[in-house]
Amino acid sequence: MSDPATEGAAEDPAELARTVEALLFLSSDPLSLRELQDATCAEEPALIAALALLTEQYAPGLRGIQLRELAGGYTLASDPGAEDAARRLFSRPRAATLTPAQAETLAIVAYLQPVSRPEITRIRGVSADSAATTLLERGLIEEAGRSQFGAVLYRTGTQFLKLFGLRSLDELPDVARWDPTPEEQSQLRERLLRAGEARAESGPAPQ
Amino acid sequence: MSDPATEGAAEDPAELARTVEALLFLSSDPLSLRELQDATCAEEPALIAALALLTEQYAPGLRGIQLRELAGGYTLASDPGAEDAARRLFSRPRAATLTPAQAETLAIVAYLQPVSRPEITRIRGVSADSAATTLLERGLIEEAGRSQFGAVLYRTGTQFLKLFGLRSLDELPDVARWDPTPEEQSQLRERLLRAGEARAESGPAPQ
Amino acid sequence: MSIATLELDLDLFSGPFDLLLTLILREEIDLLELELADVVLAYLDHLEARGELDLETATEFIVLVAALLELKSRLMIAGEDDEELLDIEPDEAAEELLARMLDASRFRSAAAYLHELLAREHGVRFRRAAPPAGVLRALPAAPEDPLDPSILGAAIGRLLVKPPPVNLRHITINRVSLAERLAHLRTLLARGRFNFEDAVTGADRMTVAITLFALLELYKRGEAAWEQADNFGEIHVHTLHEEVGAPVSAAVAAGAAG
Repeated sequence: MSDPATEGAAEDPAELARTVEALLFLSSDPLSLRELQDATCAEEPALIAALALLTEQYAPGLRGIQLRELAGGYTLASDPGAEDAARRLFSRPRAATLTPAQAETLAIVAYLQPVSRPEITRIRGVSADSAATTLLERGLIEEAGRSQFGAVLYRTGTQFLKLFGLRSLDELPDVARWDPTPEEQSQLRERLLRAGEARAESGPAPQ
Repeated sequence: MSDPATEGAAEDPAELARTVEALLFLSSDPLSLRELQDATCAEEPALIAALALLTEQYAPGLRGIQLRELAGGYTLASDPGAEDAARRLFSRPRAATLTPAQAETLAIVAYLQPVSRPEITRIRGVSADSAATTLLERGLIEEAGRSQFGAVLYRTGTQFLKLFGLRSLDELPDVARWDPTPEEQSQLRERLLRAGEARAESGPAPQ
Repeated sequence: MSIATLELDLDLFSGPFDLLLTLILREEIDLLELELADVVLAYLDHLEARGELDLETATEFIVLVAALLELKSRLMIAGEDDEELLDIEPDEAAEELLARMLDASRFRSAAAYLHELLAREHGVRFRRAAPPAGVLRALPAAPEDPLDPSILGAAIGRLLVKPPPVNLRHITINRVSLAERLAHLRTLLARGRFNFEDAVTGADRMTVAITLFALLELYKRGEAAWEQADNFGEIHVHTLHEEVGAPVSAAVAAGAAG
């Protein structure tokens, strides 16, 4: 596994940086420090130095490729400046656009994971079936076992963090941030009450 | 598509080089001069200058990624010097599971190979892009040329037999065991396509 | 199967479960007149005929029936001829409903935030390619725990299943079909937006219901959404997805019309 040649190589920061660059190029998933260490057989400080060197080489504006820290690891990605050309070449837009139903379902999974489909339905008030299926299909959510009642549970996966530019789920803001203001709440309450009264007046209750 | 801004940008050799670099990075196949020209909307001399610039930046020994000129055009590839590390990276133990979408896609490839991506989509009734790409990355399927209509064809890859502990494709289980309508005579491929299209029609929307 | 397609044959209604829900929400069917016990019995019959319990479907069913029961009990109390109850009930009901709406609104905002994140990443693409052949060939012979190849055969078996033909005749008496209503809505959508009322001018109740069902279907597929400024107000329907939109929809509409 770790023959002397490799060990020696790992000592040269420039060479280690080249190896790390090659690994990042080959891997479609972000690579954690740990994974890079296992693959390169390098010590952590050497690896950190190599990553610092790469970060310089990939400084914004220099290259058509970016070095990003995403989903708990490092990964290479194209520079957005090339998007027009990329769209012409691949004749399709970047994969992820979300319908409102998909975005809501994804938000519920991201914040409440693991969460079951009936729970998502209850929160949204409408069925989440086709949205969840599409998100699964696109790898944005994945199955995470079953609830005690046997319903499939969902969580977000690496693909979600990657596409949304997040290092980890901790970067998502606290959901309480979107609580309506007290004024908004009381407005809503009034509207509900008015609707309830309208119904009570207009609907002669059937026996 | 080709607004003045893009055209102007294409004049700057460094910027054009960055765009070309991004395209080469994203494409798993070599890109011809013609394809690069169509995608970047640049003139051929400008493009050749950009490629010369990239060739300098990717001069041997500088990077962990190489720029290669092949018969089919230009491509980026990892430096062979990183092969040991790459082997260690890819042989790290990973969960040997398949999502339902991946299992379906892999089954279609295994039983019908060679099979094209559009055929897989028709059979499944939903896009198979994400699943197929993941299977490619895991070496479970590989490209097997192009159909007469130019679509990529897939067959099972080097890792397929390993994952299922099979010695050869002949050991794939007989589908008859799971066949819901064994009395039907036509070929498996025809029947899968018909069933897939029937499912697509029963959901009224275009995919 | 999904609980949505559970076939019901009740005194008040016969057709699939999700159409029943739609009609109740639209107040075309009075929930107070509906025997929920019959719905539960129909589901139990279905379970017995099927011989197995699909837990996910069962959970979904219980959630939906519980929601209907809750709604119905609320209606029954509010309907009592009692001034005091009338004063109090809407209040409490509103509080409860408010809590739910807040929950939903939180996640709608979170969804909007996810859209922002995604927009910020616009143009960032990742390389997705197979590892070099040399690396793949060198990988270890087999995982310690190989997968069972029968999952492949079973997957093919599932893919060979044809869906049962969609049949809404028993509720539409052949005058109006979901496909036709879908085509109708898509034609209207080609303009970008329209009023739901305009889509059902002069139509009978069943056509209205099927049209609403078709609208839900379009929403589910991400083709359309709607806004309703006030409760019981006008419903403005608009197109959602340019990509899925015009050309294909127009083709479908033309096909259905011909």
